[in-house]
Amino acid sequence: MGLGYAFREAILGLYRARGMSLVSIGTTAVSLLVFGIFLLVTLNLYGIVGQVRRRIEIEVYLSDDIDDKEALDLKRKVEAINGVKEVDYIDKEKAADEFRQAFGEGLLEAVSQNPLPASLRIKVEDTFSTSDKIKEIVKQIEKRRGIEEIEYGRQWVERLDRLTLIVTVADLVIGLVIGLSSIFVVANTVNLTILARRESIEIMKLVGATDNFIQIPFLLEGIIGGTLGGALASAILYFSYNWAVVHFPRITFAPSNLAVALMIPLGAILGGLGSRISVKRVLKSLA
Amino acid sequence: MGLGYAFREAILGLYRARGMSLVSIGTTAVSLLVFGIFLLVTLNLYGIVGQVRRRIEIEVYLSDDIDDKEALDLKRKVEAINGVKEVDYIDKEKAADEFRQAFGEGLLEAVSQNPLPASLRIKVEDTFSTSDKIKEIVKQIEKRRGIEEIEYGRQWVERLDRLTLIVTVADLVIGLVIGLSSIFVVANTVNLTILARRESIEIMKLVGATDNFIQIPFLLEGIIGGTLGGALASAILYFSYNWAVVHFPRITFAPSNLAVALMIPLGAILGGLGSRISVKRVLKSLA
Amino acid sequence: MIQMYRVSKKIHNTTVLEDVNLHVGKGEFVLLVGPSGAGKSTLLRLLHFDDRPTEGWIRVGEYSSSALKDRQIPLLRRKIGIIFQDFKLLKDRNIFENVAFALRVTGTRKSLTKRKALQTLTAVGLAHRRDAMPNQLSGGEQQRVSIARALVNDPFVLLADEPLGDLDKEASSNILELLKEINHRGTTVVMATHDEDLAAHMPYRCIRIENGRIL
Amino acid sequence: MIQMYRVSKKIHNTTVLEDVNLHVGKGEFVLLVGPSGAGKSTLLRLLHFDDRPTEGWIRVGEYSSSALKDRQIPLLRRKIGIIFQDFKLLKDRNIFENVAFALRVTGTRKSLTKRKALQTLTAVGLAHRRDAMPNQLSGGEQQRVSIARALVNDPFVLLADEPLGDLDKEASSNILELLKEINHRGTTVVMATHDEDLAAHMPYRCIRIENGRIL
Ligand SMILES: Nc1ncnc2c1ncn2[C@@H]1O[C@H](COP(=O)(O)OP(=O)(O)OP(=O)(O)O)[C@@H](O)[C@H]1O
Ligand SMILES: Nc1ncnc2c1ncn2[C@@H]1O[C@H](COP(=O)(O)OP(=O)(O)OP(=O)(O)O)[C@@H](O)[C@H]1O
Ligand SMILES: [Mg+2]
Ligand SMILES: [Mg+2]
Repeated sequence: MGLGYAFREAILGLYRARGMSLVSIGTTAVSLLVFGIFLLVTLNLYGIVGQVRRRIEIEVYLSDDIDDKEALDLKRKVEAINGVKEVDYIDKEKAADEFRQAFGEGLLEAVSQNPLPASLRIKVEDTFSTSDKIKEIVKQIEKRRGIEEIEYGRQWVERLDRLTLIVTVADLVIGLVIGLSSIFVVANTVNLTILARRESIEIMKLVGATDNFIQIPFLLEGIIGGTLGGALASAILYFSYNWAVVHFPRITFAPSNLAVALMIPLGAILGGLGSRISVKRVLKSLA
Repeated sequence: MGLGYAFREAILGLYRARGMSLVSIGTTAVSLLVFGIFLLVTLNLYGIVGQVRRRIEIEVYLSDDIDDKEALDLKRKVEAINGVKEVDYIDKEKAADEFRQAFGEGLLEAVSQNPLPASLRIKVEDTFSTSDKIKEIVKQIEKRRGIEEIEYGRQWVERLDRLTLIVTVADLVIGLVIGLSSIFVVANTVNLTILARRESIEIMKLVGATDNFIQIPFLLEGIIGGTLGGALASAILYFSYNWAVVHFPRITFAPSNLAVALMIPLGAILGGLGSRISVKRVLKSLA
Repeated sequence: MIQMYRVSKKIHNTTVLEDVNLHVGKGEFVLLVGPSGAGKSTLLRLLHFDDRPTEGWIRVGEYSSSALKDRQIPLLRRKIGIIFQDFKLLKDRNIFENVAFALRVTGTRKSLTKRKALQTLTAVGLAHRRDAMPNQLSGGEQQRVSIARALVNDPFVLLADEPLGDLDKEASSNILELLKEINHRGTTVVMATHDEDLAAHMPYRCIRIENGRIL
Repeated sequence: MIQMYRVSKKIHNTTVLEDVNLHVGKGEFVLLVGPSGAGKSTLLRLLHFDDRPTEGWIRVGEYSSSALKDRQIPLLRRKIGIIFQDFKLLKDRNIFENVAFALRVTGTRKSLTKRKALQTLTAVGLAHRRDAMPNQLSGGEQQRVSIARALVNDPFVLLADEPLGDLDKEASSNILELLKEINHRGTTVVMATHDEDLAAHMPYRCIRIENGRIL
């Protein structure tokens, strides 16, 4: 059997049972759409969680009795700690400037001497932004001389940890279930469209068609239907995501094209597999 | 037509096309399972977000120059502010105790006079735990006399806000999509099982069956199939949630029975509607 | 009982029936003969209101094509028995259920349904196979199930499309006897057949149709 | 060419065929007659290997039931033409495609497929309806499509199950001529029919079957 013939048969097969094909393609599209939306939401969610975490800073307040040279020395040592990404040295003058910007002139001018301590502002690597890892970094800094206080919002980082863990678990659970159910739904839908053509398959066998001769067009039909469903899903995804990017720029920013395009091969694979399994089963039951 | 007959026909209908019935019930179950898992995850997620928020406290440090009576007076006034749930007065002595518990005896004993300020520790109502609302409460307290400093982790509350907003939006989007797709998938699956019996429906019409006579057993069949699918989904949900409760007690605690049981009527409604719409359409196409 | 007046039927530009006039009196037994593709089945389908004529007017008993509403069609069909050329059995039910179905749609009591269905199956010689599914029957057996279903309702008009096509001589004459008996009891019978010999040997009015026209 | 030795067929405890012995030589034309439910179709189905016998041994051409593997069955079927009693047309393809399908499975070239399918449709008088779907044909027309499909492959054995059941006299004799011609060209033909008259008028060996036994 030529591939051309099989391909033509597959297209015709979709057309002949067009009612069912549409239902099946629609279901495939919706299943993949759910999965795709889930993927995009996940990508953005992790992006945002990352952003929030990236803003975690450790503020090391220095005692007034160490001078700039000692402070810069300390800065270099802190920079060498594993997990530290960037260290800014905020001397007393700069600290005062920041304070003025935040709370106005008056307050600070009232006191005779600048009461604000100098500090090192530490940004940590993304992978070190959990409460445990930060504690470790803090422990290494604490041992140094000339440190008045270390602030990083321990409670808050722990809360963030907890929330991140939960969001991750929730996301994985939902993702797994959505993924499995997409596979199941697409395969089942294809299965139903093929069960409905059981009689045709039987007649084909009676007229001397080999199993392969029957299977290949159905397989292609499944692949084409799945591809169409996937394409539909990815078109909807593409437009609605771009709409969301325009209207909710703060929470949608992750690159999406790959995830969107993924739906097409996914549809093809699921449609093909579903059809292959179903036709095999029907053929076996007829043998 | 007696309901008894219709019911018997519906059961027989499921049995006669048992291959398709199983596929259809399975698909319904999986669709509802996804929706149910989503519901449970959402319930727990909001529960946990609420828990995290509930721990948000405003700490109002009082200046050393107000006495206990004035402080308690202030406490009452703060308690009257809209959104404040609970106020604890931590006097200097208690603050010192807490400090000792956290950091040991030594430090505090070194200094001659207790340097720790008294404070009011404020818990806010759940609905007031967003950054904006807290700022409002803080603004009303600030005006009072004898207040040294107010601390509530502004940056962190904002971060939490942002994260909560995003999780909520993500959850709603996914929920909407899952819900719609469940409806679509169940209706489509039922549709396919009925399209496959188009010929039978045609013959029934030819033998003098009214549309209702044909429809009612199919409707019941859809409802029964949907109910079975829903029951399967809720059984799986029930056991896996209880498993999760035992193994992940910290992130699964929300009451689940109602959400779990919900799948059954949902399955019945979707199955019934799907079948009703499909049979109507087939009957119309035959008229 | 049956009247067709200037009836034409076109399907996608093909004229299948043209200007057919027909009158069948109450209690008559009429044979409709004609070669393959003449339009016999189409004519019977019109009388059963499976299809509406493109032109013209049809009356069957009290039902007239000009006045019949869609929702009355089931009522009409319950009173007309039809034996389809291709049997049209419900494949997913056994033959008892297939015959009983025609009674169920009329709301017949359960016990009566059972009795009548079995009686009719006995009349066509298939009572012993009542639990068999259609695909477990031979061609002739399926045809007899289809005949039983058409007769079970005591129709006032019986439309039989090639009802003996798959039957041997003996079975044929049995079924013919059955049809005659039903006709004797007052049922109007219209029987389409391509078997000219059979038609020639029967003492009934013969309507000849060719290329969609009555000769 | 065809041999059955002590063949029995039981289906769920019902004995449909019992101890059938049969020999049909190459190029023979054999009639299989018997009443409804005798087992004619079942016998033909066994020769087509749609079903395996419960007991006994069957040979068709070079294929023997004792040696035939499942994956060889399609090869066998391509060389045996079969006309099913219930036509078994593919409902979702037009009749040209239905006939061409039997050629496509053999891997015949496209141009040849088209020519042969049209030739065969012409032989049964349906070339002008080649684009029609099966449900747009009359009973007799569908039967002729089924006949065309069985003949298009130039089979070495033709199994015809009641091939004239839905045909009028003229069409019947045309088809019979066609079968005879094919037989003349060397094809072995086994034709099941319930029509004793027809069998009596034909100059061929007649195998009588009743209640699953050859008389
Ligand atoms: N749906 C349709 N579309 C197109 N043509 C049709 C359709 N239905 C029937 N015809 C054509 O109308 C003609 C008459 O068909 P009909 O079934 O009435 O013939 P018939 O007299 O019953 O023949 P037979 O004895 O073979 O059953 C045939 O040529 C058939 O092909
Ligand atoms: N799958 C089956 N299960 C049970 N009984 C069967 C099955 N197939 C056939 N039979 C029975 O076997 C007998 C022979 O059937 P077969 O179809 O061979 O008859 P036939 O000679 O072709 O009759 P006809 O002329 O009516 O077509 C019949 O009584 C039939 O009911
Ligand atoms: Mg006809
Ligand atoms: Mg037979």
